[in-house]
Amino acid sequence: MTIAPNMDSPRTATANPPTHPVPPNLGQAHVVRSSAGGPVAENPQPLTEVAKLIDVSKCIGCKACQSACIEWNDTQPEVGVNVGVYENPHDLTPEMFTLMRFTEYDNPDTGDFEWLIRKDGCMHCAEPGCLKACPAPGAIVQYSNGIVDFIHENCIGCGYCVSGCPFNIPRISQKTHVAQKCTLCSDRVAVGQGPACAKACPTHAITFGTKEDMTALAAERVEDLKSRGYDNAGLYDPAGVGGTHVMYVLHHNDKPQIYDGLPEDPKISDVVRNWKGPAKPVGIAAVGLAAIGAAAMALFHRGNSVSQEDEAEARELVQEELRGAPVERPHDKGSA
Amino acid sequence: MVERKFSEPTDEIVQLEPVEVRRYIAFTRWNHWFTAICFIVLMLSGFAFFHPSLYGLTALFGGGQTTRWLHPFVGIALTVSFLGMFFQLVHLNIIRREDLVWTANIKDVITGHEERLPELGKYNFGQKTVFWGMFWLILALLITGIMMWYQYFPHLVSIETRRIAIFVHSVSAVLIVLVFILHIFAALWTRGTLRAMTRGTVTGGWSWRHHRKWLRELARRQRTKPAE
Amino acid sequence: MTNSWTDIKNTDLVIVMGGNAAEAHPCGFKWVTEAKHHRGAKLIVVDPRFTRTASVSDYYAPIRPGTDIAFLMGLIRYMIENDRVQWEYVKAFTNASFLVKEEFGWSDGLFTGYDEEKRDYDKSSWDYQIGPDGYMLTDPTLQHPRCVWNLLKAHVDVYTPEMVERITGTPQDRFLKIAEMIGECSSPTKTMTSMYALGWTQHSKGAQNIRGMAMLQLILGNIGVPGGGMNALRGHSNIQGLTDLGLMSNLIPGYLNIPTEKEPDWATYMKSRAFKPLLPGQTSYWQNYPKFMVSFMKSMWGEAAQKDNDWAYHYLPKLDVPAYDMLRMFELMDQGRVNLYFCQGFNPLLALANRNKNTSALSKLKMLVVMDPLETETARFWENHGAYNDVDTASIQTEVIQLPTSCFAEDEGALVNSGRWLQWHWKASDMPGQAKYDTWIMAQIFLRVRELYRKEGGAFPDPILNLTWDYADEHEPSPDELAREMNGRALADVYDLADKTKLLTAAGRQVKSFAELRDDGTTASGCWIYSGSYNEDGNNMARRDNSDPSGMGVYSNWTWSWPLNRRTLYNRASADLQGQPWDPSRPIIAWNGERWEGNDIPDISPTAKPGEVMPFIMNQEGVSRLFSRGMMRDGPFPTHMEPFESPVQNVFNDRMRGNPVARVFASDVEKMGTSDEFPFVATSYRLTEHFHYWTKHNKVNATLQPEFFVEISEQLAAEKGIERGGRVRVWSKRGEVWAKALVTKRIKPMICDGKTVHVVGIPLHWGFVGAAKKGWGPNSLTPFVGDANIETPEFKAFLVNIEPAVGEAVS
Amino acid sequence: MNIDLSRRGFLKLAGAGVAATSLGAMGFGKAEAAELAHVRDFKLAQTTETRNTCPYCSVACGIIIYARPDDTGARRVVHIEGDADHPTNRGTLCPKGAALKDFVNAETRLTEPMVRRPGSDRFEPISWDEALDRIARAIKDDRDANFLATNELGVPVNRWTTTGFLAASATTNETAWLTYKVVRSMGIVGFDNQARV
Repeated sequence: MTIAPNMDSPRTATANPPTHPVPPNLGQAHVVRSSAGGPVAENPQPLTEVAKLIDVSKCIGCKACQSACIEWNDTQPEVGVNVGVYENPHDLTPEMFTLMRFTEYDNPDTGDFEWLIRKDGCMHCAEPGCLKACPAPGAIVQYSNGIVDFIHENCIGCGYCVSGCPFNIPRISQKTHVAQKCTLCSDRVAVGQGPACAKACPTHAITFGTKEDMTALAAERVEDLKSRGYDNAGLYDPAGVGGTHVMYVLHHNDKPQIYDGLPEDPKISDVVRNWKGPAKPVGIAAVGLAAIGAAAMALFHRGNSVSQEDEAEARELVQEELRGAPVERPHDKGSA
Repeated sequence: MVERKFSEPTDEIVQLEPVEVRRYIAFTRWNHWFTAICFIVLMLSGFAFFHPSLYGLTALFGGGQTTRWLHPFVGIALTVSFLGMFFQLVHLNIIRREDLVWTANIKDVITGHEERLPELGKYNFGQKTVFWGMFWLILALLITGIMMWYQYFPHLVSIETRRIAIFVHSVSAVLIVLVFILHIFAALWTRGTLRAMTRGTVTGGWSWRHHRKWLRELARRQRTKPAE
Repeated sequence: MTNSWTDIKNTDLVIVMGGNAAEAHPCGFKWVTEAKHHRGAKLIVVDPRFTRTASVSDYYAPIRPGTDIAFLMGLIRYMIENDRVQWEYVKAFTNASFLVKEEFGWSDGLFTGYDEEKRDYDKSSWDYQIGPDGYMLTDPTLQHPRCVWNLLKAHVDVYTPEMVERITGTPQDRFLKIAEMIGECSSPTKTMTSMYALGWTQHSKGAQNIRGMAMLQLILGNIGVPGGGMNALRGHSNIQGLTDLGLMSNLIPGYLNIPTEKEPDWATYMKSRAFKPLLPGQTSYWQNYPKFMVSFMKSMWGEAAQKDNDWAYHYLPKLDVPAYDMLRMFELMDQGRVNLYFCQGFNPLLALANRNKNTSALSKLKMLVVMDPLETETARFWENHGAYNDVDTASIQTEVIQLPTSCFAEDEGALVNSGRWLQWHWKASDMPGQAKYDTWIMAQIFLRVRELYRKEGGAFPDPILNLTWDYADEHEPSPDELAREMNGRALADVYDLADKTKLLTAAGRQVKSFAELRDDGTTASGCWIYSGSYNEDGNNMARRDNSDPSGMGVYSNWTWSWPLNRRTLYNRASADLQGQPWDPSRPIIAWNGERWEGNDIPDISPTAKPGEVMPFIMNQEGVSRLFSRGMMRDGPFPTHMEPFESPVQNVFNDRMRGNPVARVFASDVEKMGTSDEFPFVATSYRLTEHFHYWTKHNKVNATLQPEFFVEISEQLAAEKGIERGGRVRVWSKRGEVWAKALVTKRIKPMICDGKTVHVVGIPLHWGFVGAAKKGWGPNSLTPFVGDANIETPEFKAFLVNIEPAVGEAVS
Repeated sequence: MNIDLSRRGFLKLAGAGVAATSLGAMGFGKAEAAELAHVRDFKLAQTTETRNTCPYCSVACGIIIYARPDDTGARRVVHIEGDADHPTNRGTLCPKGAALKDFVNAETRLTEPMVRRPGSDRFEPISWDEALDRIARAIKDDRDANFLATNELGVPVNRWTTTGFLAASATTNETAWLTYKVVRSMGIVGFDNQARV
C-alpha cells in the first residue's frame, strides 16, 4: 500500500527509499539564492515549497531524530560524558545537526509541572541570515523548495554564517574547517524522500511535506491542543525571517522562549544587515575614490619639491650652527 | 651636549657638501617595509572577504580556505612589526603646539608656502596623524579580529558581540586603508621623501624646508664645545 | 498484550502505570499519539518519576514505588461507590455472581489459611461453593453476601482516597481526578487501555499488580474490546516467543507444563489438567490438552512416543519444586551445586538481582558457555576492571568458552511481538569472522553429545538418542524446517471428528490449525498455539499484505498471529449478550444469527450461540475472574503488600514484610536493608536512548546517553549537598555504585504515612564493556527476591543511601 | 633615486589600493569559480534491500537493511531504516532502532571462539571443533555424574539440576525451538529465559 513518492513534494515515509540510481531532483537549476553573488539559476525551476513540522506536543524526546540524523549523514559525534542533563551531546556540533533540548518548566498559570522538549536544528529560513552573512560565493544556496544548503566545496570556514544566523545553528568543524548544519536531508528530498529525522520520529511529532500541507496539519493540531486547555497553542513560523521551512507547533506559542530560548521574534541582526548592506559599497567607493584621487593628484599635480635655494639655506643654517670652531669633518658615509 | 628634543639619537648630518641627513637607520627601514608588506597582504586578503566582487583576490593566496587562515596570522605579524615601529617613533610623534598652528594653516601646506608656517621637528602633524591613525586602527582590528578568529577562539565572545566585532573590523579596515593611501600619497607628493625609507637619508634642503627644527638640532648636536 | 499495538488507536483513554511506554516502546507509543490526535483520547501517567511519557500526558500523578495495588484497589472502590460499572458486562462476563466458600476471609493484610512457618497459604478456602450437580452456585442479583461482587466490595472498602494517599503518597485530588477520568470508561461506548511493563512485574507481588488492573478493566467492561485490554509491553523482541515456546523450567510449548513428582504417570498428569467446565454447556478449551500434549510428545520423540509407553512420558523431567527459575539456579550455583551453565544471548551478571552474588555464583562453576553476538560482562565476569568489576581473577577457576553468534541482520526466522504477531525476517548480510548461527551451535552440541552416548552409553540416554532429528542437513537445521515442525503435520490421514469420512489433512502434510491435532498419535506439533503459522498455504508468518479494510488497525493479512491469526484476545467479549458490539462504532465481531463474523477471528467457536457459551473459554468458568480462587499463591484478590525493603511499615500489619509468601533464600535474608540505614526508595528503569545492556556497544546510542547517572529531586540534592552533574555514591545492603547526579524537578519528595519519602531513580544500561563510559547496573544494589508467583526480581522498589562521592572516577 | 622612479614605485603601491577592484574585474573571480550547487549522492543506490525486524523491544518494528559487498565479497550492512510498509511502525524507528547499523557493525562483535582457562586473566582463541568437543564432553560427564533417575521415593524423575541453560530473548522462534528440544531431551530443568529481567 505504499504511495508512490512525489518527486515534486515529498512526504514523510510514504515510500521506502529507492535502491536504484535516481537522478536528483535538486541542484543548480533550482538555486534561487546563492551567497556572496554565487551562481543562481537563470530562471530557477519552481518546486513546491516544503516544510518540516515539529509538533512539540507530540514529541517524547526520544532522540530518534538525532540517531537517524547521525546514521543518515554518517557523522560521528564523540561519546561524551554526563553533566547532569538529558542533552547529549550538550549542544549542536559539526557532527550533530539536530538536538533535543529539555526544559523543566513550572507553569505559573496552572501550577503544573511541564517537561518541554524541543528539537533544535536549522530552520531553513525564507530569508537566511547565514546566506546573507556568507562571504564565499556559492557556499550557501537556497533552493526553490525552500531548503537552505551548504555547498562545502565553496565554504571557507570563516564562521560568518554563525554570526548571521538568528537561531545559532551552524557549527564550524575544527577538523574539516567547513560549516555544518541540517541539510533537511536535501539528498533524500532530491529523490522524493522525507528527511531521515522525520521518517524515524516514532510519534510523528516530526512530519514533512509541502509547506501548505504542514500549515494545515498544524492548524488541526493547534485546535486539538486548545481543546485540551492550551489556549495559547499556535504555529511558530516567524515572519521576521520571512517564515521558515522548519516550523513548530507549540502549546505555549505566546512565549516561545520558554522552550530553551527559542527566539520570540527572530530576524537577521541589524548589525549584520548594515555590515552586509550599506557598509560594503560605501567602503569600496571610499577606498576606490581615495586611491584614484590620490593617484591622479600625485601624478599630475607638480607636487611639493625642494629647490636649490632650500639646499643653500640648509647649508647656511648648518654652517651657522657649527660655526666658531674648526669644522669637524663628519666621517663620510657613502661616496659624496 | 645639546638637549635632544626633535630628533632621534641615530639621526645625524652625514655630509656637508651638499648637506645630507640620516633620517632612518636600516633597522627602522626594514621594519617599515615588512609592516608594509603585511599590510598589503592583509588588505588584499581582507578585501576578498569584504565584498563578493573582490572574492577573486583569494586566488592570490591559493583559494578561500588558505586566505581564511592566512589573514589572521599575517594580522598578528603586522601587529608585532608595527609595535616595533611604534616604540622607535612614538616620542617624536607626540602632538605639540606648533602642530596645531600647522594644521590651522593646512592651506599653505598644500599650496607649498611653508615659509608661512612654524618650524617643525622630525614630524609634521600629517605624519603624526598617519602614525596615530595606524596605531588605533591596528589596535581595533587586532581586538575585533581575535573575536572573529573562529579557528582558535570559537567561543570567545557571544554571537551578538561577534556581529559587532565583524562590523567594527570592516569599518576600521576601510579607514586604515584610507590612512594608508594618505600615507603613500603624502610620501610621494612631498618629493624627496621616499628616499628616507629607501636610502635612509634626506637632503639638507628637504630637511630645511619641512623639518627645520630637526635639522637645526642635529647641527647643534654636532657642534663641538669651545676650549677653556 | 490482549490487543495489538495498532489497536491502541481505537482507545479513548490510555493509562500508563507500571511502565513507561514512550521511552521503552516509542514506536508502539505512536498509537497513543494517534489516538490522542484522531480520537481525542486522553493519556494518564502514574509513575514515581515524571517520565517522557508523562511529558505528553494529559494528567500525571506521582506514586511511591511498590504501592500500585493500593492505588488500583482504591480505583475499584471508587468505581463501585460511584456506580462507574459496566453492569451488563460484569454480571454476564465475570464471576461476580459466584458464591465463595464461607470460610474465606481477609484480615491484618492476610487471607485465610496463612502458615507463617511455610510462608504459604492453605488455599482450600479460596474457592467457589459447588452445588451437588458439580457446577458452582451463583446469585445473578448480586445480593448474596458471599457472592464475589460483595466480597470484592468489602475487600476494597478500606482503600479510601485518604488511605490511598497515606500508602502511595499520591495526593488525593490527583487520585480522584484520575478516578473520575477512568470512571467515564465504564460506558459501553468508551474504552480505556492499560499499557504496563516491568514497572508492574518487577515486584515481589508483580502478578497482583497486574490482576488489580485486569479487575478494574473487567469492571469497566474493557477486556476483549477494541481500544481496551491489558497490554503487557514485553521487553525484548522475542521474549513472547520464548515464553510461548516454554523455554522455562516448568513449561512445555504452548503453555502446557512440565510434570511434577506428584504426577508420576500420564493418567495422573492428565487428570489434573483436562479441566471440566464449571458452567453447564460451557466450553473449556483445556479439554483439548491431551491433543496438544500428545502432538508435542510425537514431535519430540516421534516413533519412540507411543500410546503404550504413555507417549514417552518418562522422558520428561519431573519437578520437585515449582520451578528451577533463574534466581533458584544462581542460589544453587552459589551453593556450589551447579557445574555447567549456558548463556545464550543473555547477560545475567548485569541482568539478575544482586551482582555480587552473581559473581560469586559464576565463580563456582566448572564451565560457563556464552553464545552471543557481542562481548558481555558475563563472559568476562572473571576479568578485573577496577571498581567496575573488582574480582580476584587468579582465584576464579571457572573455564569460560565464548562462542560468536549471528545477529538479527544475518539470520532468518520469526520473532513474536507483544501483540502475538509472528513476523518472519530474512537474512540481509553475512556474519563477521567465524560467527555461526545458534541453530548450528545447538546442533553441533547435540550431535556430539548424542554421539558420545551412542559410543559410551551413560545415564538414561533414551530421550537423547530418540530425539527427532530428521533435518535435511542434520548439522544445519533450517529455519524453514523448524517452523514447519512447530506448526505440526499429520503423521497419518486426519479425519473430521464429527464426520469420520471427511479427510481434513492427508498423512505427511502440514496441519491447517490446532483444530486438527489429535491425541491418538496421528499428529505431531511442536507448539500447538503456533499451529497454522506454517501450513499447506505456506509460511503465513511471511505475509506482507498491510491492507486494513475495516480501518480499525486489524491487519489480518500481515504476518500471522497466534492463536489462529486472532488479533484481539477474548474478542467475543466485545459484543453484548445478544452478540452485538457494545460500541457499534467499533465493531470487531458480531453474531449474525448463525455464526460470529467480523474483522477478526472470533475467540470462540464460530457457531457458539451468545448467551449459551460464555466468552472466556480458557477458563473453566467461561467467564473472567474478579476472584481468582487458588490460582495465585498470594491471594484471590490483590491486597496491599509493601516491598521487602520499604521506608514504611504495612499499614494493615506491621509484622508483615514484603510479600508474605514470596520465596526468600536464607542467604538473602541478612542482605535485606532497613529504612534507618537506607532511608531512600530506589527504582530502576530503562532510558529511551538505550536498549538493556546491548546498545552500550553502539557508538551512536553511547553518544546519546554516554554515562551512568542517577536521578534525584532538588530537595534530596539540597539535603545531601549534591550538585547537578557531580558524582555520587549510592549503596544498598548488597553493594555500591558511583554515578553522575542528575538533579531534577521531575522527581519530587512524597509524604507516605506521615513520612517524607525521597525516590532515587537508577537507570540500567551501563557495564564495563562496550562503547559507552564504564558504569554499573542497578543490580549491584537490588535485592535477590522474586515475585511470589513467577519469581520476577524486585528491581522496582528497594532501599538505598546516597552521598556526594569523594575522589575521582576509577576506570 | 628620482621622481620618475618614484612615480613608477608609486604606481606599484597606490595601484595596490585600486588593484582590488581591477583584479576582481580582471577575472580572478573566474579562476576561483564556485562549485555549482548539488546534493550529496544518494547513498542507497546500488545496495540490496532486505526486510527484517528490529531485535530490540517487542513492538517489533519492520526495518529494511541496505547491504553491499565489501572487498572480500561478504555482504555488509551500510544502512538500516524503518519499513514504511509496516503497519505498526510505518517506517518510524526509535533511537535504538535508527542506529541498528552500528549494532551489527559494533567493534565489540565477537568473531572467533575464545576460551578462558581456569585462573587465567585472558581469553585465548580456540577452534570451533575443540570448543564444541570440550562442551560436549563436559555435558556428558556432568550429566552421567549427576543425573537423577528417581527420587528418594523411587518415583522416576529423570531430571538433571547441576547444569543450567539461559535462553535468549531475541533469538528466533526457530532457534528457540531447536534449543528447547536439545535442552529438554537432556533432562535439564534449570532452564530459563529473559522474560523477567
